[in-house]
Amino acid sequence: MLRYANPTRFLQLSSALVPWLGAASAALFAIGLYLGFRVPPDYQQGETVRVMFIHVPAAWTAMMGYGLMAAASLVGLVWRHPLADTAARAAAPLGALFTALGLVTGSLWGRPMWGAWWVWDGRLTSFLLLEFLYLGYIALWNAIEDETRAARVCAILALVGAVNLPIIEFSVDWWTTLHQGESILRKGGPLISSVYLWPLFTMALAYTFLFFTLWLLRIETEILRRRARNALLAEGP
Amino acid sequence: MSAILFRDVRLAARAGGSAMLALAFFAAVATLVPLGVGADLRLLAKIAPGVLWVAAVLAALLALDRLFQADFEDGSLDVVALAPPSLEATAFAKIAAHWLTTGLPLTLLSPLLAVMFGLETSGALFVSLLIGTPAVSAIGAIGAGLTLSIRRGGLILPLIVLPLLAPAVIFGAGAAQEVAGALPLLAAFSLVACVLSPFATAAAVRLNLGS
Amino acid sequence: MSAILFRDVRLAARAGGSAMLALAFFAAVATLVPLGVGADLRLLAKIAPGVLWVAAVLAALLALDRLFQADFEDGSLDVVALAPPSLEATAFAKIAAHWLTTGLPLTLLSPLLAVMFGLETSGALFVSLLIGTPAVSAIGAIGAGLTLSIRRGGLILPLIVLPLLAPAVIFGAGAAQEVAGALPLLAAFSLVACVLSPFATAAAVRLNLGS
Amino acid sequence: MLAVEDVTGLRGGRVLFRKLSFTVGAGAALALEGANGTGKTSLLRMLAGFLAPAAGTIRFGAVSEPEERGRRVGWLGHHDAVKPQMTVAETLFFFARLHGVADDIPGDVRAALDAVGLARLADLPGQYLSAGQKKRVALARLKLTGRPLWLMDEPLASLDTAGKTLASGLIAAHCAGGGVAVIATHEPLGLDCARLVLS
Amino acid sequence: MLAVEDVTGLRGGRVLFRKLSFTVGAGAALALEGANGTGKTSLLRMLAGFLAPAAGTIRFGAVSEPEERGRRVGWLGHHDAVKPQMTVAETLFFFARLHGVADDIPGDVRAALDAVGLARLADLPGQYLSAGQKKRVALARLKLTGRPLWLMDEPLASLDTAGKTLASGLIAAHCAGGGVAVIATHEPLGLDCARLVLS
Ligand code: HEM
Ligand SMILES: Nc1ncnc2c1ncn2[C@@H]1O[C@H](COP(=O)(O)OP(=O)(O)OP(=O)(O)O)[C@@H](O)[C@H]1O
Ligand SMILES: Nc1ncnc2c1ncn2[C@@H]1O[C@H](COP(=O)(O)OP(=O)(O)OP(=O)(O)O)[C@@H](O)[C@H]1O
Ligand SMILES: [Mg+2]
Ligand SMILES: [Mg+2]
Repeated sequence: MLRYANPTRFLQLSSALVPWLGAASAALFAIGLYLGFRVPPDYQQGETVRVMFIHVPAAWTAMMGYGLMAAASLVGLVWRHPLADTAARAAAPLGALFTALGLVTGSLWGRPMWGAWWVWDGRLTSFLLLEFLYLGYIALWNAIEDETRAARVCAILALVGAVNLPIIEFSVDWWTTLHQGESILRKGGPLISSVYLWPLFTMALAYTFLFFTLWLLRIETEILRRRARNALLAEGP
Repeated sequence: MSAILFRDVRLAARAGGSAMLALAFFAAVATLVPLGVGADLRLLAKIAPGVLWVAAVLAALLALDRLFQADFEDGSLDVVALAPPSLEATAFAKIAAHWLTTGLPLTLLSPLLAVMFGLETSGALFVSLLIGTPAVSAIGAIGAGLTLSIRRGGLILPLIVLPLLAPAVIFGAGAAQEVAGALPLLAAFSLVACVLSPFATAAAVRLNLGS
Repeated sequence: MSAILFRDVRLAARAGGSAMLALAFFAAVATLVPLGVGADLRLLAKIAPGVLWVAAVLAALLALDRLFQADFEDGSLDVVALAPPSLEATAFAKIAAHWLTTGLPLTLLSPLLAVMFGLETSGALFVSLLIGTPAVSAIGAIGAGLTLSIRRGGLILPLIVLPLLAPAVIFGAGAAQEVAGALPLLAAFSLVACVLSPFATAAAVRLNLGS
Repeated sequence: MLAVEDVTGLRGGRVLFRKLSFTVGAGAALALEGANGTGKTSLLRMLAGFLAPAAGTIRFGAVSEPEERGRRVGWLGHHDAVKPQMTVAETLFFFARLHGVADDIPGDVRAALDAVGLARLADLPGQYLSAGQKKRVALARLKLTGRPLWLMDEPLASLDTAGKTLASGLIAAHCAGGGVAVIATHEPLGLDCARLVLS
Repeated sequence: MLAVEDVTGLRGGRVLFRKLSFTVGAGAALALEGANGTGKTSLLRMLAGFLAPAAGTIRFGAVSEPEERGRRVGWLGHHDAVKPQMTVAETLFFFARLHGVADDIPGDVRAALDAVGLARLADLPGQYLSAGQKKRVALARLKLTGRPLWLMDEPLASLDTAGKTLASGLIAAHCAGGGVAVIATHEPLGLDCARLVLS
């Protein structure tokens, strides 16, 4: 693992991986979407059940993104490794994007299901707060020009925010909840029919691969950008 | 004068600038309210116009305290005051830049928040914010000018400005709820504020430069 | 360490300091909301705990952004960081001073505002503020430490801090409405925040001094 | 020509100087000296029109009205008017536009940067500049905005030896072009000019 | 004794100085010189422990751990650490208490104020002080807090002639008492000390 913490090695590895990951993601999306349109409409939800295949993986990926960002931040803070800093920074906009996607698709789904675009239910609200955490992280990073300092400062924020995440989830437990409870990843097996489960898992895998593809790409660009800047500064004043 | 307008908008739009942040603050405050008040959508819809107006005023206020102070502290204001545009013109440019980077984005975001608060129609809220937020920037600028040389201006500012803004909130929230007569009053208030403020602001800044 | 506590409390209590102003801001926001929402006393009583909690958080936030920044800009922070008390102790003293000059006065003022909002009993609100506002100061201090070196930190700070304060608002407003279980949760959250914050804050300040 | 007549300066109820009179002719510079706290900065702010003297008149050419007088002033204060978030070039460009400097602004900015030896830092944000580099930006601004009356508060502080020579050269060139300069300083300016010592 | 070994300084990815080594013995002062932007301020911040050097070690006496080293540093930076709302006496009193200066704090504060010639201004709020007066307050603080290693960034800037003499005298007295001083400066210090020129 540490071998690849060297930026040059990382660039080699990542440029070898990215095409495969990207292709796999595209293929999985094709399969997942095909399966998603093939499944019969739900007896309660009708055709709108298909939103699930876009919405649920987006929400999962968004939360996974925060976990990865916090983990990278921890590594950057403790072992002072610039690559981890870069990785954390690169994850934030992606996380914000997937969170936004989850919010939008959920909202589109909510209109037919609940009769309202938005309700102040526990899960929705804590997901919205996750979006704010991402945005605060990005804003803070952009506001500090010195990159190493920005990385450390933002790492502290990411970790403090990570502590807050379970609290947010938990604190809204006693709120009236309209949103679906744990119905898939629960003890004792999923509650939904396996007809829907397969497309869902395919899509989840597709989203995850997409996330990693974009993540690696962003890290690559960031490394190259930094190199170009340093070259500029080295000849500079 | 347009040089100041462009510079201020540019500084605000830049990373870490106020435009994006005022938006985020507006949204965050709006989110805290349901957390505190509870999830009852009917109740929320009832208080939404008022709460959103108050949140908009606070968000605009928060971006205000550096309106002149940053320039004052790094010495730019001295140089700007000696430049060809009169201080009145400078004040007007700064008010316009502040509105373009706070009031306008907040207004544009409001329909989304209106939906989240369960408001049926957001048109009235949108119009009331569009017409009313310039008054917030204009009156806020007077406060920013007055508190210029005070380090803790950030706190005195709201104190000076909030009472002056009470009419904007009353008429604004009224207009958002389509109370008859509120909209014309709001427009009149906003117009008067925008016309008079550059003069008051310039006078306040001039006073503070003599220190 | 007590030197810092005393100095900060003194600066805040002085004319133009944050203590009086946070109070005034709290009162002003609490006044604006009825102006915006309308005079229906039953409605107001319903939303009072939530709105007052949100107002208290915002008032405390407002005083936060200069917690370290003023000392940073005039060079005091460099000297304080080199003084015998560890940065953790300094952070703790500053959090305590902030609470004594904002959270505590707000709490003491709350029964009055409760009456104005038509609340029957203000005891629960009072207790919830007393127990919950230290968390606001503590978590806010982390944000203030993180945004220390940013000139336009005034707006980034709330964006960072508000999501972290969501639990305080939820439990706090819950406790004020005597929801079962909310008060212990609030107390636990507050305790954890107060214990952990000095370390995170000191780490953030230390980082920012390297510039 | 700058003419100061019977000017009295008050600060917080305390008299700093009483009935001060002097003139500085076109093409001349005046070094303002005196111990700390004798009122050099205060006097400069009066000349610029920021502060009103308690008594007396100040005229520059035919103009005595403070606001009007200010329009002829090039100001270099204790603070350098360098924005942390703007690059050096942006800062100068902004001031050039604001002052209505004609024609070829980018060219003028480049020339001014060359003149103070900052050409290579044009794209660095202000917050990364060292103390002396900021002062150089302020000097470039002064040159760029082309005002006839330069008021300078300790222009040599935090400049290195080359920088001090450069600043003196700029002032000399300004005066040679018919400009007037009043310079509060604690260091020898390296100029052949009149001195006024406050006490 | 301050010992710097093979220290490399980076700012924003650019090397300011590479493998710098020097020692300053007890009772000695070192004048840090060099053109604007060569890294004097940055080096001082490394010595104080605010900034980590990219490579190399810094020791003061037996201490190399940055935090611990900082506890021995008396700091006088570009900014004077004078609070606008606190009076001069309050400012010094606060720093004395914070540094755990023993015994008779009011007496010590008075003595320090006398030493920098500010006795008359003890009750003036910081915001009314002139640039040189603020610098004198900072000098008084330095004397008052009695740290063995003084790190000073352009201590003579904006001081009048008497003030410069006074500052040199304070530094000389500090060194005579066995203290160490490193002083970034663009002006002659009027001290008999070693010089290090960055470039
Ligand atoms: C804006 C509105 C919505 C938001 C922000 C939202 C957010 C989320 C989040 C964060 C998750 C992941 C939860 C987890 O795994 O811990 C999730 C999962 C899910 N959502 Fe939504 N959602 C919204 C609307 C809806 C609607 C309208 C429905 C359907 C009626 C729905 C059905 C589901 C289902 C079935 C899951 C999977 C549950 C599981 O984890 O087992 N969501 N949503
Ligand atoms: N409001 C006030 N109340 C009392 N004294 C004041 C007030 N404002 C300024 N002063 C005093 O006015 C004097 C003039 O200050 P000024 O900044 O003009 O001095 P200066 O000659 O520029 O000094 P330096 O060489 O240190 O820059 C100082 O002694 C200062 O203490
Ligand atoms: N984040 C950064 N990115 C690029 N360059 C930087 C950054 N921070 C500082 N610098 C540069 O580092 C150099 C060192 O600055 P420093 O303040 O140490 O200089 P100095 O020797 O104290 O100069 P002066 O005599 O003008 O005070 C400057 O040239 C500055 O432009
Ligand atoms: Mg002066
Ligand atoms: Mg320096």
